[in-house]
Amino acid sequence: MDLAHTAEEEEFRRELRAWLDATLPGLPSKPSPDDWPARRAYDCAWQRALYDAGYAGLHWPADAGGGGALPGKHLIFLEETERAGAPYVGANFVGLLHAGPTIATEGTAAQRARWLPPILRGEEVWCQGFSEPDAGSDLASLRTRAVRDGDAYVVTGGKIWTSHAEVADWCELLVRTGPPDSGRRGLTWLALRMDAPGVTVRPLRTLAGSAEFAEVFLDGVRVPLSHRVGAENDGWRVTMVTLSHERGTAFAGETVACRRTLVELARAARDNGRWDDPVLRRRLGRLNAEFGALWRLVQWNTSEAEAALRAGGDGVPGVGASVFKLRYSHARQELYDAAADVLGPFSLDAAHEWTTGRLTSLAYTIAAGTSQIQQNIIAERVLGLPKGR
Amino acid sequence: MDLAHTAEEEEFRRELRAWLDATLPGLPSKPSPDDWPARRAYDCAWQRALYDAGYAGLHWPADAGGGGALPGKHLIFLEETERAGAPYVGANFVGLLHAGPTIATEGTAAQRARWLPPILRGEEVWCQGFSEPDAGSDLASLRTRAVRDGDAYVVTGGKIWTSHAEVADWCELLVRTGPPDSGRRGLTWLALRMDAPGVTVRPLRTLAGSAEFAEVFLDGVRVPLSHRVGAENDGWRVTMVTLSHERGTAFAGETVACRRTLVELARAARDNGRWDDPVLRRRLGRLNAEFGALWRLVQWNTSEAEAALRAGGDGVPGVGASVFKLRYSHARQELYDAAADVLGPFSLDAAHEWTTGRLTSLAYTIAAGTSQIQQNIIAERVLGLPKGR
Amino acid sequence: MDFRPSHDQRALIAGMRTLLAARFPREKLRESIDVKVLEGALDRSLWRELGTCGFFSLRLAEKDGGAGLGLTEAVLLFEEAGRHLLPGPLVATHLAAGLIPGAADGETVVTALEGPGMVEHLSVADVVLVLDGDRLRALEVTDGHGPGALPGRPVRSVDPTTPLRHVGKMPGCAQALPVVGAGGGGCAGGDTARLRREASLLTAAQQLGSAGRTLDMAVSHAKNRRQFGRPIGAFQAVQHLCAQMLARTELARVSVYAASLTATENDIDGARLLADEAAVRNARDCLQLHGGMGFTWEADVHLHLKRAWLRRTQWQPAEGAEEALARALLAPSGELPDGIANHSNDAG
Amino acid sequence: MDFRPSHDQRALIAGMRTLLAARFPREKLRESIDVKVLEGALDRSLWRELGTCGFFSLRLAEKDGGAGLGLTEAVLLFEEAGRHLLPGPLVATHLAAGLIPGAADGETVVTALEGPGMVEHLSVADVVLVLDGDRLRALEVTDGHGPGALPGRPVRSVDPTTPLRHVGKMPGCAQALPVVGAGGGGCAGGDTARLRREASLLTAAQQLGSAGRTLDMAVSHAKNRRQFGRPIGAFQAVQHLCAQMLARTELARVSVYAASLTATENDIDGARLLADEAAVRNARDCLQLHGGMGFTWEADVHLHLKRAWLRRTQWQPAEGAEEALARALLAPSGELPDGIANHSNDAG
Repeated sequence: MDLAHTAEEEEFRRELRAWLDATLPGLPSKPSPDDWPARRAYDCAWQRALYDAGYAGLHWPADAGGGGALPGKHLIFLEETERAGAPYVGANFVGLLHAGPTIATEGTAAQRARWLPPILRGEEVWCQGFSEPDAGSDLASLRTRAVRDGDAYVVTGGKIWTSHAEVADWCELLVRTGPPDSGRRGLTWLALRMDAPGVTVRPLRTLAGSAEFAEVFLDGVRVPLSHRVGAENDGWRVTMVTLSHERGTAFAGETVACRRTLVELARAARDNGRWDDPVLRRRLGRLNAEFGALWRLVQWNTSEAEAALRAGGDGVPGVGASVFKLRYSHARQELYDAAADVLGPFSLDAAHEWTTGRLTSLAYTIAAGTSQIQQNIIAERVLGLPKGR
Repeated sequence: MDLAHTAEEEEFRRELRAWLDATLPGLPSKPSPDDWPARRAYDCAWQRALYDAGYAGLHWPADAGGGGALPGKHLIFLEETERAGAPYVGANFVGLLHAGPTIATEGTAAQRARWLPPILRGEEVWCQGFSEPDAGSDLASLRTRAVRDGDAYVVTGGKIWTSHAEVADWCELLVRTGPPDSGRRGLTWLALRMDAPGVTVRPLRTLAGSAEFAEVFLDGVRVPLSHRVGAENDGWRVTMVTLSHERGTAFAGETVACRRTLVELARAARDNGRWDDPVLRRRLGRLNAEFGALWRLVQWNTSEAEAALRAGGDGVPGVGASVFKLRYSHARQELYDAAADVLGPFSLDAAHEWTTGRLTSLAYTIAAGTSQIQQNIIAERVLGLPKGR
Repeated sequence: MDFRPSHDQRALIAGMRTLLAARFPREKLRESIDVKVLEGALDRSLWRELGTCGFFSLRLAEKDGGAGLGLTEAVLLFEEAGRHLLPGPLVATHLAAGLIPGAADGETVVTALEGPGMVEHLSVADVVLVLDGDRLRALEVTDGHGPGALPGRPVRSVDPTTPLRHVGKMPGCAQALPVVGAGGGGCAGGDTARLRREASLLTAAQQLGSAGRTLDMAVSHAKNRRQFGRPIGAFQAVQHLCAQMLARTELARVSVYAASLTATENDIDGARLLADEAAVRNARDCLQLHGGMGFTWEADVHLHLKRAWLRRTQWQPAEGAEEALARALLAPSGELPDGIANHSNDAG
Repeated sequence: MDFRPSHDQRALIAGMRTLLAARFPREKLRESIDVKVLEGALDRSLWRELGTCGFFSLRLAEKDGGAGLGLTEAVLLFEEAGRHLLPGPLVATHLAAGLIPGAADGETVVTALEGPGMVEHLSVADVVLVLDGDRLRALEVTDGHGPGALPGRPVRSVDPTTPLRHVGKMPGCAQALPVVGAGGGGCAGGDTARLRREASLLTAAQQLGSAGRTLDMAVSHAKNRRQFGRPIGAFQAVQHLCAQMLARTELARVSVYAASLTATENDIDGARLLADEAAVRNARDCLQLHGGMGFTWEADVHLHLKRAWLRRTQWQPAEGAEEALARALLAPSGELPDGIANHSNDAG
């Protein structure tokens, strides 16, 4: 049992840190949250900088153009970029963490050659078209239909909760190719060009007042057969590869960020006198323990994934990912509730970043598998309890 | 909307209070908790005193020998006896609150004449034989079998969680007369003599170390047909009358007692310095709000039951009883957890009454319908959600 | 003892529901928030109509133009207001009826400053009731100018139905408006404690209404929304969530109603704690149960959550109530719940 | 970085399990509590066997008769002890190895007095390690007589596997036994802080083991117990209860293991909080899930709950840990989780 990194990893850390120190001061200032094209440009420029420095797709397999790094090294990357305050993955999230790894694992040589390099270079942005209004947690019931017509699928239906849809070039799309009642056995994974005729994007306003998501309407959109990844009706399996990645180290950086926010809460409380309330103080102390533990769980999950990879497995995050998601999403909400206590009446000021943070934290127990679903997964897949009814 | 009692009720309160003031000082001292025969004698003497003063079975119908009091008056009785520190109903609980009301409602004239007066006079003690080791929350699955043989049922099986079994004269027994898979449609309610051949009682030790309950083994016990209340295979309905009573005002006195304990906790905390901890103090303040609200819910439920009776209904506690049970059982556990915090290391002393209280409080979310079952009931019967699966 | 609302009280509730259904339907609510303004305008004609119906005056004596009703009736109306997310400085204007000319009939919009902090609807109010320790006075709102102006900084309110301004310090006593029944200089003393208690209770009543509404929304959604081939209300996790919401609502309800009858500080503090918790947690649970749709601007559930957050900060927040209820345990007569003592039923 | 237990560590765990299965099977546990004695006798032969296997000495250097292992290995063994509810003053005797002659090999049974309060197994212990501020000393237990006697009042312990005596005030320093490495007069200074930290961590390790055990018991019961025609584990309420138990256990596990590697105060405090909560709440949930059977003396679940309650009061209770962890947030280097700093892996 060992938390120390290898000498080679520490060397990697030192080089990365030096590069970040040299590079970050030269970055342009962050764009406004409402300016989506500017956000895309900013995120893609950062991705290009990573690419030029050899840090793009660190965790991708080397034969997909990535760094072939083991999870431990990737974790150092996440730690150091967060620690230095580097930009987030932003608009490149789906490409780098969902669609890209899926194509790398399941795509043909031609598909990999077409789609992967532009992701790594920050040239093409992907979005995700899985959820539908009537199929949120229950992907097996989705209804967007694809019918073969010559060398293409004709796709009709709609997707929801799609981030960055307005500025994306591609969408990883899950469609029904089997009969309506075919459940998870009738789904297919397609790459959709967002500028194809029949694609309409409508922004979706969240309770925080911002348009973080969009609805995507698909009206007879033609998708070439060559844009299918995996076999027809095998999309569920293909997708699960993607979803497992989503539940893996995706939140590692956020955990570090939460811990930083917690420190800021403590300082603000000290400055405004709320620190004198032991009820609040002890609550902050307990949150310190919780985020510390969540960080240890990230390290534990990383070790497990690395061991699985070394043993020739696929390094897909296992048990720990659901446990992490369950506790992290709750802890994040507790953190921002505590922030409201620190702020007192100023918690009612929506311009305060902690108030925005409190509002967006509400999505965490819902998005990417609700807490209820996570508990089902833990009970049935981890603990082996009989299938719930 | 009105919390004031009528002038007649207040007159009743004054008389009762005067009688309690005069009577309680003359009571013998309380027997040891382990001495069951002494406890029976003590409880029955108290019941006899109530009978002689005209307070026995206050809430029973007048034609069953009771006081025919509306729930509001009965609540005054519970308030005042608790306030004065009078003995609890103890060994007469099942007779007065379960079996008696069932017989009063469902029994024949002969059955009422035989069984009701001895209950009111504190001469015969009843216990309850419903639960079985494999049928706790799920009474419909119980397996103790009764087969007709001439003028009697022959009963074989076993019951568990039976309080006062060692000293009871009678047991209200729920048995299966239908086929094994007949569910709730194959049950029958019988009155069993505890000294009948084939009845064996074995004390069951609880986690508090005391023998509060017993197992009752039934090996070919003959129960006369005339001891059946209600029709054969109609026992589920007959029983529900009883169970509804159990969930009604049964906890009214305990709510007052909990509030008194809470005051004692605050005083103990003041005396030992723990009061200086605002975390503990505010927790006690919140418990004050919770028990205050529970008391209001008792009053609310009482008003609803009284209105239903006045309207010619049966006054069986409704919605509010499940809500009360759910929150009260939890609040009681919180109360004794707070007590442990007040006591500090002395919470480890099992001789302290609060430590015993903490242990026995653990049963509250289990007995008489677990919290899970209460929530099912609220969801399905009150809120009309589809049957859970 | 009959704790249930009387026939007249039920009629009062029904009247309020009819009024709100006609004059403040859901479209009005959505309209009021979807117009993106920093400080929303108040619907003065609805305000007057509330005045006409006695929403503000109902506790005044009949000779003073009121209905001579009590705190309980006020609580029942405020519960409905909370259920419908009715905007405006309802509590302050209600309390000002009889103190500030025009408040009772809805001609004058009155907000309140209970201490340094956020003031709701300041820019649209005509008068600010200022509670400063045990002194009560009133200031005319003069649009940032003139002697009575409060130096309120506009704030982007988290609750889109309640514009807020932050007032950093209490204004001086000099330029106060006359308050009916007040002493010299427009400063009245003494009954601010009662006003604060009543404000806290009326706030609790709105929280109760909101909690009941989000429960209804959750149950309705649970019956209709299907996932995994059945209504989600058939899942035990959803059932238990809804059951806990009901329990919170009912405990809050009996506490708020009882406090309206006794009007004691302890009962009001307890009612506030339970109603605050019911409103916030029910809105949270309702949102969770609605899944992604609950996270959208178009769903109403976030409006309930945000208003519940806001109300929780108004008039005696939880910390003070918990401390007061703890102290009450050490009072000599603390042994029995208030309801058992032979208290008067009069809300005085 | 490989956070998982190494091959050698897994072998150590397996060895401990084999020993406990052979020498402390369930019947032994039940036997030790079903004999109704105020202060139970300790199984000295098992104690010696623990000594022989290195349970107490494993962190001593090889030249001193130990195995030269670290805090992590100790934590893994204490986790197994907690899982099996192994009785006895395990933490104190482990810490006393190398300080008190005979402790390392299980000949001397050592308990500890960490301040006025409850002392476990006092009447069967040979020596009491006294931690008084930053002074460390030892007293011989002389059966109530003699100079070193502690005025301990026997208490009916809530945990039937752990006899307790209450010691109201700290004994004087005069009649102390020699402590190896201590200065004159048997009083050693300086390293009591480290001893307390280690004691807290080893307590956390036992809580972790207990939490894992009650989780296993709950899952096994949920699979086998049928109600309403199916295993109760098919009910979502039961599933979610078990899922939360697993989450608590795993968070506690990684915290305890990490704290054993870093041995920092912050990591240990955090691990304690999570492990205490996991042990107490898992036992509570396991009991609830067992229904009436969980409430009986015959079921083991109450033993886990009671021991978890007891352990929670020992060596830095929650209040202190929470305050310390809050203070740590204000430290200059507080911005990042400890695990991210380039800390040494050495438990020294």
